[in-house]
Amino acid sequence: MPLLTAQDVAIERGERRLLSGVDLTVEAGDIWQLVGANGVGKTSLLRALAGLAQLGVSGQIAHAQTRLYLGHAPALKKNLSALDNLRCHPASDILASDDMIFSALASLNLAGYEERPVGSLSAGQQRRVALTRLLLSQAPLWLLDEPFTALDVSGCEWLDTQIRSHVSSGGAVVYTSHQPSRFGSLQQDVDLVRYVC
Amino acid sequence: MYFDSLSAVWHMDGHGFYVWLSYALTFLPVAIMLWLPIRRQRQHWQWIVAEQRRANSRPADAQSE
Amino acid sequence: MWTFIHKMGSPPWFFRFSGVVVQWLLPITIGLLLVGAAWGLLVAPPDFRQGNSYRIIYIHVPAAVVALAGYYVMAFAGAVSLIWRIKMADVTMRAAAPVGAVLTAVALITGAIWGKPTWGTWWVWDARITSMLILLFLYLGVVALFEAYENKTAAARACAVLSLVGTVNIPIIYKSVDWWYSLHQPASIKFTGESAIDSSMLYPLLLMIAAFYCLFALTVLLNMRAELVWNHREANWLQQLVRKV
Amino acid sequence: MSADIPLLSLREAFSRQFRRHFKALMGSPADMANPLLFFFMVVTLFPLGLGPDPERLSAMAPGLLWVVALLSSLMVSSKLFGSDYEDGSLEQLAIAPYPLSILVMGEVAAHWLATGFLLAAVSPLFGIMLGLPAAGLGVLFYSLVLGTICLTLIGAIGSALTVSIRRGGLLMSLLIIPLNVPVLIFGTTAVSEAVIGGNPQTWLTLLGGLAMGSLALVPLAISAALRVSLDN
Repeated sequence: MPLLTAQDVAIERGERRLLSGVDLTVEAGDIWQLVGANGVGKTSLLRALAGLAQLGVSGQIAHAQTRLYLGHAPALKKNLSALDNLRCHPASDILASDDMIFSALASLNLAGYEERPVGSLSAGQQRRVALTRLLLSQAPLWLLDEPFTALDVSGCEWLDTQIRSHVSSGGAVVYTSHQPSRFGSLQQDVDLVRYVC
Repeated sequence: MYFDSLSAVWHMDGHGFYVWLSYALTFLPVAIMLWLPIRRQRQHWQWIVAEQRRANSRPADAQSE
Repeated sequence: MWTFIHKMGSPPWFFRFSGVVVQWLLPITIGLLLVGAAWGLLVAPPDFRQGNSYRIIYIHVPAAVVALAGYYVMAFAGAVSLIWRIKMADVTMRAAAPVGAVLTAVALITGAIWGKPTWGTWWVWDARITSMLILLFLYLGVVALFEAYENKTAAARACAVLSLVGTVNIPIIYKSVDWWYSLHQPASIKFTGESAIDSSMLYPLLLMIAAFYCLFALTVLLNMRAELVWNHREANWLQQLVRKV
Repeated sequence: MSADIPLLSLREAFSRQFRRHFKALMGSPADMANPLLFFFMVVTLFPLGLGPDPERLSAMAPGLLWVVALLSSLMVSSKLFGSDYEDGSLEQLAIAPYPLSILVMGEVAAHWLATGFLLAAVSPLFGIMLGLPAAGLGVLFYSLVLGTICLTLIGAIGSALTVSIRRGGLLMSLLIIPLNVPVLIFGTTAVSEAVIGGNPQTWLTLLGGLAMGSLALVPLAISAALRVSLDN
């Protein structure tokens, strides 16, 4: 059973039609990259696929019940610590013990920052706290919006490894990026130019 | 007809001002409320007509030149 | 029935259908309004207590009745839009809100003018007037919310949610304001109920209520048609229709 | 990985949301103190505006206290979902595998405890300042406990509807104030009845009924409104 299917999806914003006729089937083990110039509607399509945007979206979208979405905004409360933020994440789907959270944060070089308010961390560190969610979820389907921006080289490598291991253990990833393909033959591209109206 | 004369209608035993004022303040907005959408629709209609005329005349101009 | 509702959801069909309706409704409405107003102003006898000032009832009560009913029409359209996602319901809701607001304002203004000869003051915090004032705020809220949203599809859905919340709340508001007023009612300004109204006064009132219902339907239809022409200015069916005329 | 993953129980998801929001509120005491301070200052303004005559003040006290409580509740609930919208928490709420209406209630409950309930708890103090007779103080507290439940829930609808709009604050008061009229009437009447030795139970019961009804219906409206705001 595919983790995500989209049939003949069209997206309009206000009175303007952005995309139409998008077909996509995401199976376990797939990596899909949404490719296209700025403003073409990558984020809109990703939000529609995630089930976040509903207005102006027509066509059929079916997806796994649990899915992990990371957008531009980190979904972190500034005056809570990283630990509290991850303990009580709004979309958390597992009972993560504090040990799990500590080791997840440590793997992103955030050891020692667990108890500090997130607002006092740098932008790059906040971004990494948000990415820690990847280790603390059981969602088979990941939808990542520009996950590689604002990450240093080691962060990008970490994310690379996570995506590869997630896919090899039966998950699937859909992400947007305007960087060229990172996963070579592992990944498939959806070039949105084909669907622009 | 209840009233005897036009001036009685106008005066209404001292209540004429209130009665006529409230009828005026009702029918004025009602008339405006009816007229505005009619005008708006007519305006947009004329824009579409003008646009079609322009679209039709353009190829003809090109040929005559 | 279902096919009719389905057809109502299709803009070209609705545009043609409403065109025919408007053609008939416009003269009927104006006729009813003029006959009703003339009857109420000139023919009906004066009230034995209030004299001629009671003739304001022939616009005040119809405006108030239809304004309240209009809110329910708007909320019903909102519910249809939320459940079945029919765009025409959005257009109906958007068209009904300002009409309802104007009728509520008319009811308030005529009520205030009526108050001057009856109670000796322009404004009295009487239960009915207070409820009308709150209804006006509810209408203005819907209109303002619609204007505030940039994405007009989202605006229509937000207004649908708001008007449904308002619909649930309106009976509670009316009831609570009634109780509030009966607790604080000053004995000097008791309003004679229209339960004892004579039939010679009642018939023109019923006629005017019918006239205001027609007026509401007519203005909503006119607003919807204007909106449709604008929304579908690039659609094929409208282009062809314009070409034909 | 299989399609049916053991999720958290609904209660656990709710309480996580509650804890998250409650801790965030506790982390910014200024936000919690502001409505109380507002209440305090407006209560100070009344004697200055109306004159210090104790009889006159105590006659008006039930209405004054309730109106100020309504306004300060309006002030805080206008920002209920603001930070969630900006920092992306709202997206995460909407995508979570639980009903949005229940998750949101966790947040609203925390908000009520930290603002509405606190306001009710402090209100007898302000009642004494305005010369509210002792018989009214207890009822003022009870009526505000029940009343702030309604005010917070209705305020949450307003916040959810206007969260995606720039400068939504003023608009929010236009949307919310008319809906709060019954709460104000029931609350004020309950306190006045207690002061004159009448029967406040009826009005407290009505307030309780209103609170129960809101608890049942409002979550649906909030979640619908939040989804619309995410789409704007």
